[in-house]
Amino acid sequence: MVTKQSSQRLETVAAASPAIELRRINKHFGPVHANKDIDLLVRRGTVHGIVGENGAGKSTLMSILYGFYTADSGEILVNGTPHAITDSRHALALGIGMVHQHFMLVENFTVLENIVLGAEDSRLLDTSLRRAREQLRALAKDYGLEVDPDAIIEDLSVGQQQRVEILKALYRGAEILILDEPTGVLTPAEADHLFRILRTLRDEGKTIILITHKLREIMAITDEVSVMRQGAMVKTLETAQTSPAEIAEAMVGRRVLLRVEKDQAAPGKVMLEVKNLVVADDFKIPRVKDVSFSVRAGEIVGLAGVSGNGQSELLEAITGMRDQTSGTVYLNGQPLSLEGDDGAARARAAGLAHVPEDRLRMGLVTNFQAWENTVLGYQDKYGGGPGLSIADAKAAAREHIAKFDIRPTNAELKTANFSGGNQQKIVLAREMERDPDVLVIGQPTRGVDIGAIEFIHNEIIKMRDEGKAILLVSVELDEIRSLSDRILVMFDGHIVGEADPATADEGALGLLMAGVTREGGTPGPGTMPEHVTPVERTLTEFSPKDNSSKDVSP
Amino acid sequence: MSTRVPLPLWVDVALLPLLNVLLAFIIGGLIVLAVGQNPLEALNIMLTGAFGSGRGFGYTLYYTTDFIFAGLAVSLAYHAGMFNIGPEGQAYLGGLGVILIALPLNGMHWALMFPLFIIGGAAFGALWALIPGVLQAKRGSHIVITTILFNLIATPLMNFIISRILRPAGVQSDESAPIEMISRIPRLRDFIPFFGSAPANLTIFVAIGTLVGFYWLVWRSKFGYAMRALGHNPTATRYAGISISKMIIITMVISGALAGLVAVNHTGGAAEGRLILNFVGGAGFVGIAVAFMGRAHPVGVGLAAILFGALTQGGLELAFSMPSVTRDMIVTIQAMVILFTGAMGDMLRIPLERLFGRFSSAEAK
Amino acid sequence: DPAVIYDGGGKFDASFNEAAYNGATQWKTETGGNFGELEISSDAQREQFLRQFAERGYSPIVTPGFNFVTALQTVAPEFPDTHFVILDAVVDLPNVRSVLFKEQEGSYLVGMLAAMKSESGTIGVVPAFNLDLLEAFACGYKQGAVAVNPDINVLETYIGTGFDAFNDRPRAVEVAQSQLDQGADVVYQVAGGAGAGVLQAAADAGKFSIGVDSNQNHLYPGSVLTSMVKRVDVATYNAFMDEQNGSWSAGTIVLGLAEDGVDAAFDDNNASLITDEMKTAVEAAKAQIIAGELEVHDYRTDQACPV
Amino acid sequence: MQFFFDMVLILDSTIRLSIPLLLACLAGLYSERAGIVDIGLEGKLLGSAFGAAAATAVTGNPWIGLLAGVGVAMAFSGIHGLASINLRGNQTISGVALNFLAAGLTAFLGQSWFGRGGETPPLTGPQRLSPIQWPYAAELGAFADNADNNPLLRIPAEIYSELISGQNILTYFAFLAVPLTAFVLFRTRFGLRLRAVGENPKALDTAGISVTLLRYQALVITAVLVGIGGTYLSIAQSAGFTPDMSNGRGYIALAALIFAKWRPWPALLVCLLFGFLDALQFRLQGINFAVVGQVPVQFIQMLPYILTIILLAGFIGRAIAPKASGIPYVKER
Ligand SMILES: Nc1ncnc2c1ncn2[C@@H]1O[C@H](COP(=O)(O)OP(=O)(O)OP(=O)(O)O)[C@@H](O)[C@H]1O
Ligand SMILES: Nc1ncnc2c1ncn2[C@@H]1O[C@H](COP(=O)(O)OP(=O)(O)OP(=O)(O)O)[C@@H](O)[C@H]1O
Ligand SMILES: [Mg+2]
Ligand SMILES: [Mg+2]
Repeated sequence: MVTKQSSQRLETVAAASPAIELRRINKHFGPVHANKDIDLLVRRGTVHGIVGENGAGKSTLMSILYGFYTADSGEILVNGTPHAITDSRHALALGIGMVHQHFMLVENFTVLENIVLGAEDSRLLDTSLRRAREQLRALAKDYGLEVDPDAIIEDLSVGQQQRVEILKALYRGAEILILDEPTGVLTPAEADHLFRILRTLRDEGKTIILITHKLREIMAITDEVSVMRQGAMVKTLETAQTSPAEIAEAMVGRRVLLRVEKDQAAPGKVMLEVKNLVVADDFKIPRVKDVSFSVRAGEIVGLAGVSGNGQSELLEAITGMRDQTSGTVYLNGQPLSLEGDDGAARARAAGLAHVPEDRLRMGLVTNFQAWENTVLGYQDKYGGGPGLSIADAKAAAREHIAKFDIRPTNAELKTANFSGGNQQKIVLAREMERDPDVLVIGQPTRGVDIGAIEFIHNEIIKMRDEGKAILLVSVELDEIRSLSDRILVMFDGHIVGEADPATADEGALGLLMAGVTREGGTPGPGTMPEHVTPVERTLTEFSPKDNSSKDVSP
Repeated sequence: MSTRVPLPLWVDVALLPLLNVLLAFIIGGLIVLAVGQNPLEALNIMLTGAFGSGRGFGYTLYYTTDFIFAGLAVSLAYHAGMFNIGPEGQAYLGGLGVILIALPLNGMHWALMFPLFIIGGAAFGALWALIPGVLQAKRGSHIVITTILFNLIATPLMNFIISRILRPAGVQSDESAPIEMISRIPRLRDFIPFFGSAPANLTIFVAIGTLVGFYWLVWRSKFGYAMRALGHNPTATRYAGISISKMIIITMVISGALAGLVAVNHTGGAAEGRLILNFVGGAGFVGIAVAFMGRAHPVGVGLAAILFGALTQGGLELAFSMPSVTRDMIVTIQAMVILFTGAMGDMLRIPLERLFGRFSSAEAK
Repeated sequence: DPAVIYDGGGKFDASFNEAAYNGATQWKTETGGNFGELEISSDAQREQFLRQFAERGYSPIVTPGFNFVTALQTVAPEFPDTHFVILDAVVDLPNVRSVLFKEQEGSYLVGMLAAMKSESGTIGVVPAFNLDLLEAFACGYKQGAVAVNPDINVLETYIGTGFDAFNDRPRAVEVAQSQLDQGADVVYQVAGGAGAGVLQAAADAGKFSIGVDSNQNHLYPGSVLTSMVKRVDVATYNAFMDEQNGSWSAGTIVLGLAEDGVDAAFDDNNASLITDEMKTAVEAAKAQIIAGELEVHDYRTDQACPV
Repeated sequence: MQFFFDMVLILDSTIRLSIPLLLACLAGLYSERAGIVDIGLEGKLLGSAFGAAAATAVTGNPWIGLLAGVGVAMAFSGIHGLASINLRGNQTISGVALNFLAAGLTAFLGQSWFGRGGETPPLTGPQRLSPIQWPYAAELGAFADNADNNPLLRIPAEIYSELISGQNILTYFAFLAVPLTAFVLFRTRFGLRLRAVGENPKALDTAGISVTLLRYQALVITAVLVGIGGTYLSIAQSAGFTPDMSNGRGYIALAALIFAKWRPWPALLVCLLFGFLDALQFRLQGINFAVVGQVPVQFIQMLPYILTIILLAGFIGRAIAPKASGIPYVKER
């Protein structure tokens, strides 16, 4: 389906001169051959996508281009001239900027401080900051990259943190912008906004390299897409002339089902019930405000909402990770006592399993070997007395590795050395294989490649069909819609509505998530600043921490 | 471009540390040379002093015992993510625990006393670590400060207790009444005459047992699992349903108990057999070095403790035989050992990796 | 050969270890003989070193410091043919000579001098830490001062809490300073190596100080009023000499004023500070003490000071 | 009135007691803010105390002594840097090694150079860094001492003559170092990068700035400050070096640093507090208290530490260290 517009675009793309050319790049990490003879050509003024399974070598390749790693061999041409990029300073000087997969921000610094860091134009900070503040205002206006310059990074949502990363690159005058999985942690709305920004940048003649696992995004924004597999470059395709299925097959080496297939749910009795729950965050600000709902056996209830509206706190309270202010959680009809810092143990004992939203911070001890993480939370079940039965634990780990196709298959490998997708599978396997009554699951497929997503989704459905009650939280609206039997929408700490995934369309859900209830009332404090542009408005709509979510017109 | 090759295991665990110790001794040898003495002779004196005679070896073991306990105390807390700088004070208080049990029961056979000494020393050492533990768990007071302060409090406190309460009338030195010989932990020489007059006593076996127990506790028990999880990632620890505050307190208590066992070796041992002012004499601080050099692993701690025990004993022999080599030089040599085997352990790794890289790539071709 | 084992403070503690060293060195220069020496760095080493020397045939072995009592009680019986000397304590064994000093007597004299020199009516004493031996000095000092001036105010401030205090000279300066701030104009240091800081503080403030153990009058002439000398050197020298002459004897020797074991030091450095009147008073008291007419209480006997 | 005058003297003592702590504490602040844990402050204090006293004893010039003191601290920092920055060794153990090294080497060199058992010869007169008298200090002091004068005028006169005037030049420097540090840390480019490298060195590396260089720069400042602290101990506060004279001040400075949560102004407050409690303790020894009578001196001596713990547990709360401190920065190449 080549439209007129896109055919025009095709011509411009084909005519553009190369901004970046990589030739026969090789990189080893010890025995791992992460990049094998990679050739890549990125044309100026285009958006170039890179896709590949977890661990295919995408981040490595980009880190080489950015001077963070040094290639073992190979050549880098920037604007046609070969350069030996030895460090990031060099790359920056060549106009290459990078937004890393794991943000490179100093968390207790302000936005402004992060942006000037390393690019200060004066020895005195105040002077640098003043100039940066002006430039930032200009950048924000040009690209709709609104973010409070004096906010502390820790207090920002991931979406806003990402904006800071992009601003950082633009502030340094980047002409070539590398984004490594920028949307992995973004809500669809935030992602849409990001793409609008990227298009603006591209139209200005900047070159963008985009790594992502989401084919929808590849199709939506890229001009060309390169596929990597197991360290090698498989092929480069013109986006307009390919399909998600083709890309997926090139990536994984087999056909991938891009849709979830499931039967009608057969809900049983109420397994998880939450009554009048109030939860405050670390700063004692209430985040969950008098929430009540229930989940039945054999159904998946999706909790949708823009991140920052209390879903995380709700999840953490139910699972004993965070103290609740008031309210009660019932499991299988019994009230669950969650107070103290070992509440999670009682929740588990009562039959609740928990896949946390943030696997690195919460669900895994990355310094542990894989098998040790296999028993995390269930350590008391391995071995009778005070001793831990290592043989049992390893056996369980090997079972999980086989069943969930975790790679590498070595149960004694340090968890940090698994790719994110495989780390996620370690957590999933641990929680799902426990045969719990209730499964609370947050962001099940964050940063995971499409092959793994397919598998994970199928596993979740299988558990539902076995009669488990499942509460699902995800920022991926697609994921919520395709997996859930019922969708609850959270806004500003309240559940503001319920929707049927079969009937609810994306627009209506989006409105609910933005706090627009059917009665037309719009809960939530804050007023919209006067100078908002349409772009900024979309932004603020979906960023609750901006504290300005009023007056949203459809 | 040459790639780095992981070293074979034997190089990693044996050759590299050996080379590092060698390097430390070479620098130490230069110091000896600087005062006009023969470094090889000095080395010979140290080695024979530490290992060459039953008596010397007995002393080495005696010091080793102290360092094992203190080193394990630091190591245990380290696994839970805490830096216990307080073994010195905890060991000192341990002495009080031992003597408080010993004096009322004075005269009882040592075989019955020995376990009681262990309980007493461990309990009081634990007590002295309990408070910092509770303050960390409940109030967030940084364990490094509190354990430093508790060392500083232990000195005047014990000074008061020993000189004003425990010291019997008519005794001039600041020490408690002696424990009767029958009640003291016998020396090794009572069983094996080979050890001559050395003060090493049966406590060394407790130390060895503790090493094994430590391994089990940290890597084979549920408690150790929880402790290590806490050391790496407190959030994940809570996720695992483990009470962080409880873990902090219990870990500190065990850590303090380990430090308290130093007192069993001294106060309960046949050689001292009483509570003496300042008996710990810095062993707690050496424990920090031992723990980190031993990478908080019992095998490492055991080896590091022997190394330090031998350095202490061999160094004394050296000071004896070479009057121009003073005890300060021995401290300097110890510093070199800590530096090269501990902090700069990787200095020789890179050249070694190159070397092995060349070999293996040559083989490949 | 004879030998010395130095205690905690180390060989050059400017105090009794150093005095022992001086006595041994004097013997060495005079006789041309050799002696062995070692410094301990932990308690276990006392016994260890005693054995090392004894096993190698050293005799007599001098151990300065009461801390050696226990070690000596263990080791001495094992080597009946070796002679041992312990300073500052009694070990009742046939091959041990115990040498005690009446520190309280010497301190009494310097206490008198301090009280006579003081214009403010406040004087001070700075022990390293709360240790009986050091209290004996302080207590003798107080008795002497009170004898001269019953209304005198004697401040006593410890530098620290343990043996480390013997090294902490900066703190010694501050402790002395705090006494000077409180009006003291003569301060007596009983703190080995750290004590030099007390002398320094007094000199800086233009006030007076009193040295200890060896004659420290030369350190700040015009400021160091006198020193309470304790002849550890003589005790060491005598022990070495007796052995050489074959006149060695066991038993307890107590060295007080009468035996020249302790005294207040008068020399050119402090001549200008001491009036004839002061000197006469001190000489008189000394004579009384020697004659047994005046008894200076020893803190160590009952852990209490009468004044 | 008398109470007030006593207080001024106690504060004067407080200042002198806290200066070495403050300098060591600020020194530690730079290094730990840059992500390098420095338990070797104790050894650096001791080493530079020796360097300063030895050089002064030889040359007779305290300024050369100051240079030497800083030089020794520099050398120690160099070792620390080599071990923990280049070789990615364990920072704690490198610090412990420095403490051993200082304890051994100072006594050893002192003995072989000066033959006084590790002590340096006593320094006199111009060989020491002496207090600086401000204009009219003596006159105002005399005015304050005269009880006939107006008490309201005597108070400022006393403060001027006792507290403000008559301090050591290094004391003034130490106090100046606090605002300076606050300025450098929070108002300059260097400070921004320094704080960043202690929190997230990767952020700095990807911004094209050398983590290694920055950390060495921090260690150099650390060396200067702690070197001056050691110099203060041996040639300003006392008149010569004695082995082990630092006597745990490095550890206390470390505690103060954590107490102050790695911030310069609180560091000043905490060090002054430690100094004050100590100075007060000297005065309280041997005093008869109204209710309890004479308290054993050991308990008076514990008081500062117990009060510190109470303050810490009662009011200070959790101290969060710079995130990257203690972790060697490893970049795969
Ligand atoms: N720092 C490292 N040390 C050792 N090996 C590494 C390192 N970084 C990457 N690798 C290896 O290189 C391979 C490629 O990693 P890379 O991060 O480039 O994957 P990726 O394609 O970005 O994966 P993902 O989709 O998970 O981000 C990995 O499989 C891993 O084995
Ligand atoms: N120190 C290391 N040693 C070996 N391999 C490593 C190391 N660090 C990272 N890797 C490898 O790098 C690859 C990607 O790492 P990265 O941190 O980018 O994962 P991630 O982004 O969390 O993965 P994902 O994109 O799947 O969520 C993984 O294959 C992992 O195995
Ligand atoms: Mg990646
Ligand atoms: Mg990744």
